[in-house]
Amino acid sequence: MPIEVTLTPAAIPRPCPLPVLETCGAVAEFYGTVRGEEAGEPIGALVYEAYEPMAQRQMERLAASLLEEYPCTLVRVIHRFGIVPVGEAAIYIGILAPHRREAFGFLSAFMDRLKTEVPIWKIKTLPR
Amino acid sequence: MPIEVTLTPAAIPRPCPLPVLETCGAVAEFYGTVRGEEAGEPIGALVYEAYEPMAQRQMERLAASLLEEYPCTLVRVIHRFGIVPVGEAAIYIGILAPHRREAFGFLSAFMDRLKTEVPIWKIKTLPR
Amino acid sequence: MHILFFAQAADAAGTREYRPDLPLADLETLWVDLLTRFPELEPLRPTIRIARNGEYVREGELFRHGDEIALIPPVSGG
Amino acid sequence: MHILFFAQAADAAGTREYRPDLPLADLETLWVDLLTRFPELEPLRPTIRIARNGEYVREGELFRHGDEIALIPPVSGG
Repeated sequence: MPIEVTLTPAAIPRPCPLPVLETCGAVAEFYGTVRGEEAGEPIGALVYEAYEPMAQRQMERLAASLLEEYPCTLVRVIHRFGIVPVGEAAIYIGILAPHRREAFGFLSAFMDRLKTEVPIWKIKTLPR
Repeated sequence: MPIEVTLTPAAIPRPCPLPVLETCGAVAEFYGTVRGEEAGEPIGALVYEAYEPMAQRQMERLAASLLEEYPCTLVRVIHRFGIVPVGEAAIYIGILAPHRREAFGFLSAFMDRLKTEVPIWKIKTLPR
Repeated sequence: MHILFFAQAADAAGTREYRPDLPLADLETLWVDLLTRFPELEPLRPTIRIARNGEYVREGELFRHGDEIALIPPVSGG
Repeated sequence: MHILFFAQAADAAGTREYRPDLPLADLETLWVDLLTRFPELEPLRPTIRIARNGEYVREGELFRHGDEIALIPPVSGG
Protein backbone atom coordinates (compact mmCIF):
# COMPACT_ATOMS: atom_id res chain seq x y z
CA MET A 1 0.00 0.00 0.00
CA PRO A 2 2.02 2.97 -1.24
CA ILE A 3 -0.29 5.70 0.10
CA GLU A 4 -1.05 6.10 3.80
CA VAL A 5 -3.22 9.08 4.71
CA THR A 6 -4.27 9.79 8.28
CA LEU A 7 -6.46 12.64 9.48
CA THR A 8 -6.34 12.74 13.25
CA PRO A 9 -6.75 14.97 16.31
CA ALA A 10 -3.77 13.21 17.92
CA ALA A 11 -0.26 14.70 18.06
CA ILE A 12 1.92 13.72 15.10
CA PRO A 13 4.88 11.67 16.33
CA ARG A 14 8.28 13.20 15.71
CA PRO A 15 10.32 11.44 14.55
CA CYS A 16 7.82 9.44 12.57
CA PRO A 17 9.89 6.44 11.44
CA LEU A 18 9.65 5.28 7.85
CA PRO A 19 10.70 1.79 6.82
CA VAL A 20 14.04 1.25 5.06
CA LEU A 21 13.57 -0.03 1.51
CA GLU A 22 16.60 -1.09 -0.49
CA THR A 23 15.00 0.02 -3.75
CA CYS A 24 14.75 3.59 -2.48
CA GLY A 25 17.64 6.04 -2.58
CA ALA A 26 15.62 9.00 -1.31
CA VAL A 27 13.90 9.57 2.00
CA ALA A 28 12.23 12.97 2.27
CA GLU A 29 10.24 14.23 5.21
CA PHE A 30 8.38 17.41 5.93
CA TYR A 31 6.74 18.73 9.06
CA GLY A 32 4.59 21.82 8.79
CA THR A 33 4.65 23.20 12.32
CA VAL A 34 2.70 25.92 14.09
CA ARG A 35 4.71 29.11 14.44
CA GLY A 36 4.68 31.18 17.61
CA GLU A 37 3.20 34.24 15.91
CA GLU A 38 0.24 34.90 13.66
CA ALA A 39 -0.06 38.34 12.04
CA GLY A 40 2.68 39.65 14.34
CA GLU A 41 0.96 38.57 17.57
CA PRO A 42 2.23 35.74 19.79
CA ILE A 43 -0.10 32.76 19.84
CA GLY A 44 -0.28 29.54 21.81
CA ALA A 45 -1.97 27.28 19.29
CA LEU A 46 -3.90 27.10 16.04
CA VAL A 47 -7.24 25.37 15.75
CA TYR A 48 -7.85 23.39 12.57
CA GLU A 49 -11.22 22.22 11.31
CA ALA A 50 -11.62 19.46 8.74
CA TYR A 51 -14.50 18.18 6.67
CA GLU A 52 -13.27 14.76 7.63
CA PRO A 53 -14.44 12.20 5.09
CA MET A 54 -13.94 14.56 2.16
CA ALA A 55 -10.52 15.78 3.36
CA GLN A 56 -9.36 12.20 3.85
CA ARG A 57 -10.52 11.16 0.40
CA GLN A 58 -9.18 14.30 -1.30
CA MET A 59 -5.74 13.74 0.22
CA GLU A 60 -5.72 10.10 -0.90
CA ARG A 61 -6.81 11.04 -4.37
CA LEU A 62 -4.35 13.90 -4.62
CA ALA A 63 -1.53 11.58 -3.58
CA ALA A 64 -2.60 8.95 -6.12
CA SER A 65 -2.78 11.53 -8.87
CA LEU A 66 0.66 12.98 -8.06
CA LEU A 67 2.22 9.52 -7.99
CA GLU A 68 1.56 9.30 -11.72
CA GLU A 69 3.85 12.26 -12.25
CA TYR A 70 6.25 11.57 -9.36
CA PRO A 71 6.56 7.80 -8.97
CA CYS A 72 7.41 7.40 -5.30
CA THR A 73 7.39 4.04 -3.56
CA LEU A 74 5.75 5.04 -0.29
CA VAL A 75 3.92 8.21 0.67
CA ARG A 76 2.73 8.82 4.21
CA VAL A 77 0.62 11.87 5.03
CA ILE A 78 -0.67 12.77 8.48
CA HIS A 79 -2.80 15.88 8.95
CA ARG A 80 -3.85 16.86 12.41
CA PHE A 81 -7.01 18.79 13.26
CA GLY A 82 -8.37 20.37 16.43
CA ILE A 83 -5.94 22.28 18.65
CA VAL A 84 -2.31 22.19 17.46
CA PRO A 85 0.04 23.88 19.95
CA VAL A 86 2.95 26.07 18.81
CA GLY A 87 5.97 24.01 17.77
CA GLU A 88 3.91 20.92 17.01
CA ALA A 89 3.18 19.66 13.51
CA ALA A 90 -0.13 20.23 11.76
CA ILE A 91 1.05 18.10 8.83
CA TYR A 92 3.68 15.46 8.21
CA ILE A 93 4.67 14.04 4.85
CA GLY A 94 7.12 11.16 4.59
CA ILE A 95 8.25 9.82 1.23
CA LEU A 96 10.39 6.93 0.06
CA ALA A 97 11.36 7.08 -3.60
CA PRO A 98 13.97 5.56 -5.88
CA HIS A 99 15.47 9.01 -6.56
CA ARG A 100 15.32 12.43 -4.95
CA ARG A 101 13.65 14.26 -7.82
CA GLU A 102 10.35 12.45 -7.57
CA ALA A 103 10.41 12.75 -3.77
CA PHE A 104 11.00 16.53 -3.88
CA GLY A 105 8.52 16.97 -6.72
CA PHE A 106 5.80 15.07 -4.90
CA LEU A 107 6.41 16.90 -1.63
CA SER A 108 6.22 20.34 -3.13
CA ALA A 109 3.25 19.62 -5.39
CA PHE A 110 1.30 17.86 -2.65
CA MET A 111 1.64 20.82 -0.30
CA ASP A 112 0.71 23.33 -3.00
CA ARG A 113 -2.42 21.43 -3.95
CA LEU A 114 -3.38 20.56 -0.38
CA LYS A 115 -3.54 24.27 0.29
CA THR A 116 -6.04 24.86 -2.49
CA GLU A 117 -8.10 21.66 -2.65
CA VAL A 118 -8.35 19.85 0.65
CA PRO A 119 -11.19 20.98 2.95
CA ILE A 120 -9.18 21.77 6.07
CA TRP A 121 -9.10 25.21 7.67
CA LYS A 122 -7.20 27.12 10.28
CA ILE A 123 -10.26 28.51 12.03
CA LYS A 124 -8.71 30.37 14.93
CA THR A 125 -5.72 31.05 17.10
CA LEU A 126 -5.54 30.50 20.84
CA PRO A 127 -3.53 32.87 23.06
CA ARG A 128 -0.50 31.74 25.02
CA MET B 1 25.26 29.33 13.58
CA PRO B 2 22.78 28.64 10.79
CA ILE B 3 25.01 26.29 8.75
CA GLU B 4 26.35 23.04 10.14
CA VAL B 5 28.34 20.91 7.71
CA THR B 6 29.93 17.61 8.72
CA LEU B 7 31.99 15.31 6.53
CA THR B 8 32.53 12.05 8.35
CA PRO B 9 33.23 8.35 7.93
CA ALA B 10 30.77 7.61 10.75
CA ALA B 11 27.20 6.38 10.19
CA ILE B 12 24.65 9.17 9.91
CA PRO B 13 22.15 8.93 12.78
CA ARG B 14 18.57 8.31 11.77
CA PRO B 15 16.55 10.02 13.03
CA CYS B 16 18.84 12.99 13.29
CA PRO B 17 16.92 15.33 15.61
CA LEU B 18 16.63 19.00 14.73
CA PRO B 19 15.76 21.60 17.36
CA VAL B 20 12.23 23.02 17.51
CA LEU B 21 12.19 26.74 16.72
CA GLU B 22 8.98 28.69 17.14
CA THR B 23 9.86 31.02 14.29
CA CYS B 24 9.99 28.11 11.85
CA GLY B 25 6.92 26.61 10.24
CA ALA B 26 8.82 24.19 8.02
CA VAL B 27 11.04 21.27 8.91
CA ALA B 28 12.39 19.42 5.87
CA GLU B 29 14.73 16.47 5.95
CA PHE B 30 16.35 14.36 3.29
CA TYR B 31 18.37 11.19 3.49
CA GLY B 32 20.13 10.01 0.35
CA THR B 33 20.54 6.29 0.97
CA VAL B 34 22.48 3.56 -0.78
CA ARG B 35 20.25 1.39 -2.96
CA GLY B 36 20.63 -2.37 -3.12
CA GLU B 37 21.46 -2.39 -6.81
CA GLU B 38 23.89 -0.58 -9.05
CA ALA B 39 23.56 -0.99 -12.83
CA GLY B 40 21.14 -3.86 -12.27
CA GLU B 41 23.51 -5.85 -10.05
CA PRO B 42 22.93 -6.37 -6.32
CA ILE B 43 25.52 -4.63 -4.17
CA GLY B 44 26.37 -4.59 -0.48
CA ALA B 45 27.82 -1.11 -0.14
CA LEU B 46 29.15 1.93 -1.96
CA VAL B 47 32.55 3.39 -1.24
CA TYR B 48 32.80 7.19 -1.26
CA GLU B 49 36.00 9.18 -1.51
CA ALA B 50 36.22 12.85 -0.55
CA TYR B 51 38.81 15.56 -1.01
CA GLU B 52 38.11 16.41 2.58
CA PRO B 53 39.07 20.01 3.26
CA MET B 54 37.84 21.21 -0.13
CA ALA B 55 34.59 19.22 0.06
CA GLN B 56 33.89 20.57 3.53
CA ARG B 57 34.53 24.14 2.46
CA GLN B 58 32.61 23.81 -0.80
CA MET B 59 29.56 22.50 1.05
CA GLU B 60 29.72 25.35 3.57
CA ARG B 61 30.09 27.89 0.82
CA LEU B 62 27.34 26.36 -1.30
CA ALA B 63 24.99 26.43 1.70
CA ALA B 64 25.86 30.06 2.45
CA SER B 65 25.31 31.05 -1.14
CA LEU B 66 21.94 29.28 -1.36
CA LEU B 67 20.75 30.88 1.89
CA GLU B 68 20.77 34.20 0.07
CA GLU B 69 18.15 32.90 -2.32
CA TYR B 70 16.37 30.58 0.15
CA PRO B 71 16.51 32.20 3.60
CA CYS B 72 16.34 29.22 5.94
CA THR B 73 16.99 29.50 9.65
CA LEU B 74 19.07 26.36 10.18
CA VAL B 75 20.73 24.08 7.65
CA ARG B 76 22.45 20.89 8.70
CA VAL B 77 24.36 18.79 6.17
CA ILE B 78 26.13 15.52 6.93
CA HIS B 79 27.99 13.71 4.15
CA ARG B 80 29.52 10.35 4.88
CA PHE B 81 32.56 8.93 3.12
CA GLY B 82 34.29 5.54 3.14
CA ILE B 83 32.11 2.42 3.07
CA VAL B 84 28.36 3.13 3.18
CA PRO B 85 26.30 -0.08 3.42
CA VAL B 86 23.04 -0.54 1.51
CA GLY B 87 20.10 1.12 3.26
CA GLU B 88 22.32 3.59 5.14
CA ALA B 89 22.53 7.28 4.30
CA ALA B 90 25.42 8.79 2.36
CA ILE B 91 23.97 12.26 2.90
CA TYR B 92 21.55 13.92 5.28
CA ILE B 93 20.14 17.42 4.96
CA GLY B 94 17.99 18.91 7.68
CA ILE B 95 16.41 22.34 7.32
CA LEU B 96 14.39 24.64 9.54
CA ALA B 97 12.78 27.56 7.75
CA PRO B 98 9.97 30.02 8.34
CA HIS B 99 8.05 28.64 5.35
CA ARG B 100 8.14 25.50 3.25
CA ARG B 101 9.09 27.13 -0.05
CA GLU B 102 12.55 28.18 1.02
CA ALA B 103 13.13 24.82 2.70
CA PHE B 104 12.16 22.88 -0.45
CA GLY B 105 14.06 25.27 -2.69
CA PHE B 106 17.22 25.00 -0.62
CA LEU B 107 17.03 21.23 -0.42
CA SER B 108 16.60 20.71 -4.13
CA ALA B 109 19.20 23.29 -5.18
CA PHE B 110 21.75 22.08 -2.64
CA MET B 111 21.53 18.50 -3.90
CA ASP B 112 21.73 19.56 -7.55
CA ARG B 113 24.82 21.66 -6.97
CA LEU B 114 26.47 19.19 -4.60
CA LYS B 115 26.35 16.70 -7.43
CA THR B 116 28.27 18.99 -9.78
CA GLU B 117 30.58 20.99 -7.51
CA VAL B 118 31.58 19.17 -4.36
CA PRO B 119 34.65 16.89 -4.66
CA ILE B 120 33.14 13.66 -3.40
CA TRP B 121 32.99 10.50 -5.49
CA LYS B 122 31.39 7.11 -5.46
CA ILE B 123 34.53 5.19 -6.29
CA LYS B 124 33.34 1.61 -6.14
CA THR B 125 30.73 -0.88 -5.10
CA LEU B 126 31.25 -3.76 -2.72
CA PRO B 127 29.44 -7.07 -3.26
CA ARG B 128 26.90 -8.44 -0.77
CA MET C 1 -30.67 17.58 1.53
CA HIS C 2 -28.30 18.19 4.37
CA ILE C 3 -26.11 21.27 4.13
CA LEU C 4 -22.86 21.55 6.11
CA PHE C 5 -21.12 24.86 6.85
CA PHE C 6 -17.42 25.06 7.61
CA ALA C 7 -14.99 27.70 8.85
CA GLN C 8 -16.01 31.26 7.83
CA ALA C 9 -19.24 29.94 6.31
CA ALA C 10 -20.21 28.44 9.68
CA ASP C 11 -19.25 31.67 11.43
CA ALA C 12 -21.28 33.78 9.02
CA ALA C 13 -24.34 31.54 9.03
CA GLY C 14 -24.14 31.09 12.80
CA THR C 15 -24.77 27.39 12.38
CA ARG C 16 -22.97 24.30 11.16
CA GLU C 17 -25.86 22.68 9.30
CA TYR C 18 -29.16 23.30 7.63
CA ARG C 19 -31.83 21.17 5.96
CA PRO C 20 -33.52 23.14 3.20
CA ASP C 21 -36.99 22.25 2.08
CA LEU C 22 -36.01 21.56 -1.53
CA PRO C 23 -36.71 18.27 -3.29
CA LEU C 24 -34.38 19.02 -6.22
CA ALA C 25 -32.24 22.08 -6.94
CA ASP C 26 -29.62 23.39 -9.28
CA LEU C 27 -26.79 25.54 -7.92
CA GLU C 28 -28.63 28.82 -8.45
CA THR C 29 -31.76 27.58 -6.68
CA LEU C 30 -29.65 26.31 -3.81
CA TRP C 31 -27.93 29.69 -3.42
CA VAL C 32 -31.23 31.57 -3.55
CA ASP C 33 -32.51 29.38 -0.75
CA LEU C 34 -29.30 29.74 1.25
CA LEU C 35 -29.11 33.53 0.91
CA THR C 36 -32.75 33.93 1.86
CA ARG C 37 -32.18 31.96 5.03
CA PHE C 38 -28.60 33.19 5.70
CA PRO C 39 -28.09 36.62 4.11
CA GLU C 40 -24.75 36.87 5.97
CA LEU C 41 -23.34 34.39 3.43
CA GLU C 42 -23.71 36.87 0.55
CA PRO C 43 -20.22 38.45 0.81
CA LEU C 44 -18.61 34.99 1.02
CA ARG C 45 -20.44 33.57 -1.97
CA PRO C 46 -17.75 34.36 -4.59
CA THR C 47 -15.11 32.43 -2.62
CA ILE C 48 -17.19 29.44 -1.53
CA ARG C 49 -16.96 26.17 -3.40
CA ILE C 50 -19.76 23.64 -3.10
CA ALA C 51 -19.24 19.93 -2.61
CA ARG C 52 -21.93 17.32 -3.09
CA ASN C 53 -21.48 14.00 -1.31
CA GLY C 54 -17.82 14.80 -0.74
CA GLU C 55 -16.92 15.92 -4.28
CA TYR C 56 -16.59 19.43 -5.62
CA VAL C 57 -19.57 19.96 -7.92
CA ARG C 58 -19.26 20.50 -11.63
CA GLU C 59 -21.22 22.96 -13.69
CA GLY C 60 -24.85 21.96 -14.16
CA GLU C 61 -24.89 19.40 -11.37
CA LEU C 62 -28.20 18.90 -9.57
CA PHE C 63 -28.78 18.49 -5.86
CA ARG C 64 -31.26 15.86 -4.75
CA HIS C 65 -33.02 14.53 -1.72
CA GLY C 66 -30.52 12.76 0.56
CA ASP C 67 -27.44 14.64 -0.72
CA GLU C 68 -24.84 15.91 1.72
CA ILE C 69 -23.86 19.36 0.51
CA ALA C 70 -20.92 21.30 1.95
CA LEU C 71 -20.09 25.00 1.73
CA ILE C 72 -16.32 25.16 1.45
CA PRO C 73 -14.67 28.53 1.99
CA PRO C 74 -11.05 28.93 0.85
CA VAL C 75 -9.09 26.16 2.52
CA SER C 76 -6.03 26.74 4.69
CA GLY C 77 -4.68 23.36 5.74
CA GLY C 78 -1.06 22.31 6.12
CA MET D 1 53.79 21.70 -6.01
CA HIS D 2 51.91 18.77 -4.66
CA ILE D 3 49.39 17.16 -7.00
CA LEU D 4 46.55 15.02 -5.65
CA PHE D 5 44.63 12.51 -7.75
CA PHE D 6 41.12 11.40 -6.88
CA ALA D 7 38.69 8.74 -8.07
CA GLN D 8 39.13 7.83 -11.76
CA ALA D 9 42.18 10.11 -12.00
CA ALA D 10 43.87 8.14 -9.20
CA ASP D 11 42.90 4.86 -10.88
CA ALA D 12 44.24 5.99 -14.25
CA ALA D 13 47.48 7.43 -12.87
CA GLY D 14 47.97 4.48 -10.57
CA THR D 15 48.91 6.84 -7.76
CA ARG D 16 47.24 9.32 -5.44
CA GLU D 17 49.91 11.99 -5.53
CA TYR D 18 52.80 13.40 -7.49
CA ARG D 19 55.33 16.18 -7.00
CA PRO D 20 56.30 17.63 -10.38
CA ASP D 21 59.60 19.36 -10.82
CA LEU D 22 58.09 22.69 -11.90
CA PRO D 23 58.80 25.97 -10.11
CA LEU D 24 55.93 27.83 -11.81
CA ALA D 25 53.40 26.66 -14.38
CA ASP D 26 50.30 27.69 -16.19
CA LEU D 27 47.53 25.15 -16.80
CA GLU D 28 48.92 24.04 -20.18
CA THR D 29 52.42 23.50 -18.80
CA LEU D 30 50.99 21.54 -15.91
CA TRP D 31 49.01 19.26 -18.25
CA VAL D 32 52.01 18.70 -20.51
CA ASP D 33 54.00 17.59 -17.47
CA LEU D 34 51.16 15.41 -16.19
CA LEU D 35 50.53 13.69 -19.52
CA THR D 36 54.21 13.03 -20.05
CA ARG D 37 54.42 11.35 -16.68
CA PHE D 38 50.90 9.78 -16.73
CA PRO D 39 49.74 9.27 -20.34
CA GLU D 40 46.78 7.27 -19.02
CA LEU D 41 45.22 10.59 -17.95
CA GLU D 42 44.84 11.74 -21.56
CA PRO D 43 41.29 10.38 -22.12
CA LEU D 44 40.12 11.87 -18.82
CA ARG D 45 41.54 15.30 -19.45
CA PRO D 46 38.37 16.86 -20.97
CA THR D 47 36.33 15.96 -17.87
CA ILE D 48 38.87 16.80 -15.17
CA ARG D 49 38.67 20.09 -13.30
CA ILE D 50 41.70 21.43 -11.51
CA ALA D 51 41.67 22.91 -8.03
CA ARG D 52 44.47 24.94 -6.54
CA ASN D 53 44.67 25.13 -2.76
CA GLY D 54 41.12 23.87 -2.48
CA GLU D 55 39.52 26.21 -5.06
CA TYR D 56 38.59 25.47 -8.63
CA VAL D 57 41.05 27.41 -10.78
CA ARG D 58 40.03 30.25 -13.04
CA GLU D 59 41.33 30.87 -16.53
CA GLY D 60 44.91 32.14 -16.59
CA GLU D 61 45.71 31.12 -13.02
CA LEU D 62 49.32 30.17 -12.29
CA PHE D 63 50.58 27.30 -10.16
CA ARG D 64 53.47 27.97 -7.82
CA HIS D 65 55.85 26.26 -5.48
CA GLY D 66 53.98 25.05 -2.40
CA ASP D 67 50.57 24.85 -4.07
CA GLU D 68 48.32 21.88 -3.45
CA ILE D 69 46.79 21.00 -6.81
CA ALA D 70 43.96 18.50 -7.19
CA LEU D 71 42.74 16.66 -10.28
CA ILE D 72 38.97 16.46 -9.87
CA PRO D 73 37.10 14.08 -12.16
CA PRO D 74 33.31 14.48 -12.42
CA VAL D 75 31.98 14.34 -8.88
CA SER D 76 29.30 11.91 -7.75
CA GLY D 77 28.54 12.67 -4.13
CA GLY D 78 25.19 12.55 -2.39
